Amino acid sequence: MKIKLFYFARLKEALKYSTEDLELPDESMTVLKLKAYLAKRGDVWGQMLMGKLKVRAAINHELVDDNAAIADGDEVAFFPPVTGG
Amino acid sequence: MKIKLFYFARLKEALKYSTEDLELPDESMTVLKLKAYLAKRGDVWGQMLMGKLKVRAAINHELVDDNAAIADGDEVAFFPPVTGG
Amino acid sequence: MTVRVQTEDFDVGFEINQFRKARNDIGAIVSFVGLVRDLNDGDAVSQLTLEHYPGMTEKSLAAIISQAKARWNIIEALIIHRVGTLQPSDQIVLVLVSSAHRGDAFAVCEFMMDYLKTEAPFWKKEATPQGEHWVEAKSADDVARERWNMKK
Amino acid sequence: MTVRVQTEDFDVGFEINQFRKARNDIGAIVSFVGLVRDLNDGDAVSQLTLEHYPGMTEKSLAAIISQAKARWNIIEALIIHRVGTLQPSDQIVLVLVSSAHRGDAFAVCEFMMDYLKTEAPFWKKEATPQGEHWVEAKSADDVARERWNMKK
Repeated sequence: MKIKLFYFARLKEALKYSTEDLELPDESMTVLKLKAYLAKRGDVWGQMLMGKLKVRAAINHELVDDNAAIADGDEVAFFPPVTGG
Repeated sequence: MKIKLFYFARLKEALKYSTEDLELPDESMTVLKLKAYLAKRGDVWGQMLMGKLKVRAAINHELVDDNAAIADGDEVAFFPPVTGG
Repeated sequence: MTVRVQTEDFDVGFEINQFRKARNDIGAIVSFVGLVRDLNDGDAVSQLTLEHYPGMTEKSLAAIISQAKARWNIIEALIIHRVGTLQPSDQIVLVLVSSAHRGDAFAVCEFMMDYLKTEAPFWKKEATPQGEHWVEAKSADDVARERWNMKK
Repeated sequence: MTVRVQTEDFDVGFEINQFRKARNDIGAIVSFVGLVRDLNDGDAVSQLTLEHYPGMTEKSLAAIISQAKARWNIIEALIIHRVGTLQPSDQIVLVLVSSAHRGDAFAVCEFMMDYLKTEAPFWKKEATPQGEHWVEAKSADDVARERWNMKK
């Protein structure tokens, strides 16, 4: 399946990615599995996505938790806890 | 003793007084005694000050209750519950 | 800490900018504006006249601000209350509060309105198709005020 | 019910007048303005940059308004949130709420700010004499938000 990924704030800076299109194996995918998949790209990916920092995720613009299922065509975003207002 | 009296809103309209200077017998005076004194002036005074309507009083610009003592030179005001804001 | 009783209208944006000009450590500004409604307790209101007790009014509004300052951390507070004759949708009152953090500004703005409604010597007279009448005080306003005696 | 994400500044007085023009049954308008403070967690702040997630931002702010409308009686609500680079004392966010009576307007304005602080995808980066850093989320904001789940 194909998904679109976005990174924001501290994650975007550290990963040096703001967005990417990703093709994933056609099997059941969750936010946590996706994090683990991306963490294999290297140290900084592991630190940012599976480390001590709190990471929030959104699927198609809705905040979700680690167990949320990801489907073909989804827009998935990773970012730190929000600090607006 | 001499006091200055003010009436506001519904009371002012009904009593047809907005302010007056009043000379009172030199004895201990309270808000309640003053109301009873003024009520003797006639029907409308009794109705407005000792009737069913809630009447608030202030001495020298401070809200007070019926037992508050009135002294020579005081400014005393009678008015309905406030409705600003 | 400013109190103004006036017939003229006010501009909330202007007053907010006055607060902002004075210092750079403000994190939150909360405003309350009370307006003339065209319907009150079922009566169509064409006009509202506000009477007050000059001298006591300013003193009671200043006392409300003092109580708020003793209880919460705020930077600045302003109350503007209009008197005279107003039309539906006209602005009646402004309570403006600035603080470092939003919790204090929200609490103080609401506290000041609840106290103003029950302590400041203003009286409203409404003009309706059935004639003019004085607005009755609402027990809900006493209840709103009493909450602040219970809260920490 | 309007949501705007913009780099431009806003004028609270202007927005209040837009609310007032539309109808005559508004009794209360409460506004919250968040400002850039020159000091945050002990650091001198010379500049603040706000990043957001276009698309999700507007959706989450609209969802906050929907939740408020389902729970309280309000007439109109507006959220303006600025993005880009701001200086101390600059306005960051406006939440404006109108209602017939003040209790609802106060509650909704504070509710919307508490939700915005914890749900809307904005991130702040501060410039200080020690360099730039991302602002950390505050647990106090989570606590403020949780209050609304407990209150009736």
